[in-house]
Amino acid sequence: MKLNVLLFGVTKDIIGGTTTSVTLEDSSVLGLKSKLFDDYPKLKGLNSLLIAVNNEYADDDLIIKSSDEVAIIPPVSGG
Amino acid sequence: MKLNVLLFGVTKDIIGGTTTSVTLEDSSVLGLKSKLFDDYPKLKGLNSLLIAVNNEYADDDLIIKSSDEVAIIPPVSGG
Amino acid sequence: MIEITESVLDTNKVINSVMDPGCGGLNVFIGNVRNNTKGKEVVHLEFEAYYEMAINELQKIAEEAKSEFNVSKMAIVHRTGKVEIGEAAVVIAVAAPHRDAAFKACRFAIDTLKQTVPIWKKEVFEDGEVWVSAHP
Amino acid sequence: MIEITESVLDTNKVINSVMDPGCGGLNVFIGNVRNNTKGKEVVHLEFEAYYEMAINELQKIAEEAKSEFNVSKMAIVHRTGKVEIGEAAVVIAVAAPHRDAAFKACRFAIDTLKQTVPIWKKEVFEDGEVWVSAHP
Repeated sequence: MKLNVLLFGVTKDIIGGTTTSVTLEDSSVLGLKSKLFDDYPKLKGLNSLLIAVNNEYADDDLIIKSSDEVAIIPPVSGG
Repeated sequence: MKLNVLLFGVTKDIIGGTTTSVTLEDSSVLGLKSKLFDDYPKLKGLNSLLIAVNNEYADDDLIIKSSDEVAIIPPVSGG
Repeated sequence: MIEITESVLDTNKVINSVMDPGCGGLNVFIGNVRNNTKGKEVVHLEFEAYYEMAINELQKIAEEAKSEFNVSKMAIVHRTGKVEIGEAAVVIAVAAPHRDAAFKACRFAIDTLKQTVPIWKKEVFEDGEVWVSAHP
Repeated sequence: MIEITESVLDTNKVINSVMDPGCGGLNVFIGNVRNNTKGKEVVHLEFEAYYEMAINELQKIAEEAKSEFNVSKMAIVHRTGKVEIGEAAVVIAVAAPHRDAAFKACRFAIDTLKQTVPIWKKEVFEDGEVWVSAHP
């Protein structure tokens, strides 16, 4: 499955751009994270890395559909 | 000693007016309180009754001078 | 800014008085006049202060807050006279480098104010009036 | 009032949005941009939000605050884009019948916001910039 993923904060600098295209064999959230860590090892240096699916934080075992809005959420720092 | 005492809140209603004149034999703060409770028994029904001397809360054993500014402080309820 | 006034309180002015470029956290408490007390409808409130002593006690609160907590600036203004429903009776603003101190100092200030500052509140109802907290 | 905006925050408007004649206690938190972080001079900040999700998460905070504490109204506004020293990045206002709930709900809101809401802060220094909290 080919997925377009939204990027924010420091992940824009690490991956480049405001979105990135990822081709997944394992289309679970965990599969997406593993692929991202493989492709961009610098992501492993972050304090945390969460995935949001359709504007909600997603558990590792959630299966992503190609129609979902998917975003990488690096450590938040609002306020 | 004759003393002029400032009145606030509910003590204005109990004693009447915004000041009252008190003649003291025992010029300690405790002496003043005793005299007030004798003259105006309704004061005993208040949650508390403190005396301020020169804009500071005064202990019972403080001796009042005739030049001091003395006030009766019923339970405060600001805020 | 420590003030007791008969005028309507200007919250913005109080907040601006503690603004400080070194402070990341501001906490503000506004004590408003409620339309009821224990379910009984309130028409308005009247506040009376022993002015000089109340100013003294407010200054003590601000000084103690600054020495107890890591706060930079504190402002306390209290209204006297007739105060209508929904109007502010008291505004406290605290600026601190970090938010924890701002919250704690603001809470300390309003709690202490209610215990020590010689200001008295009279609740006026349709059928009478009562000095708050005077009697058990 | 739940809002994320690039405009300068209007504290008064946020406070007024929670005003309620049944509420005696209002607590307000203002998070301002400090001129330094760990002693290093900050030029300005830049905030970025994942807008739709951030609004969702802010709404969750307001709903949870209302169900956890006895509060009537809560407003949260957060700024995005470039924010100068001394300007507010976030304003939270809470109205409650009694002050204890107002203080607790406001503290809960800012603490939770900092943990869950997808907003990112970049500190800009004279010699570089850094996404706050990204790295250990």
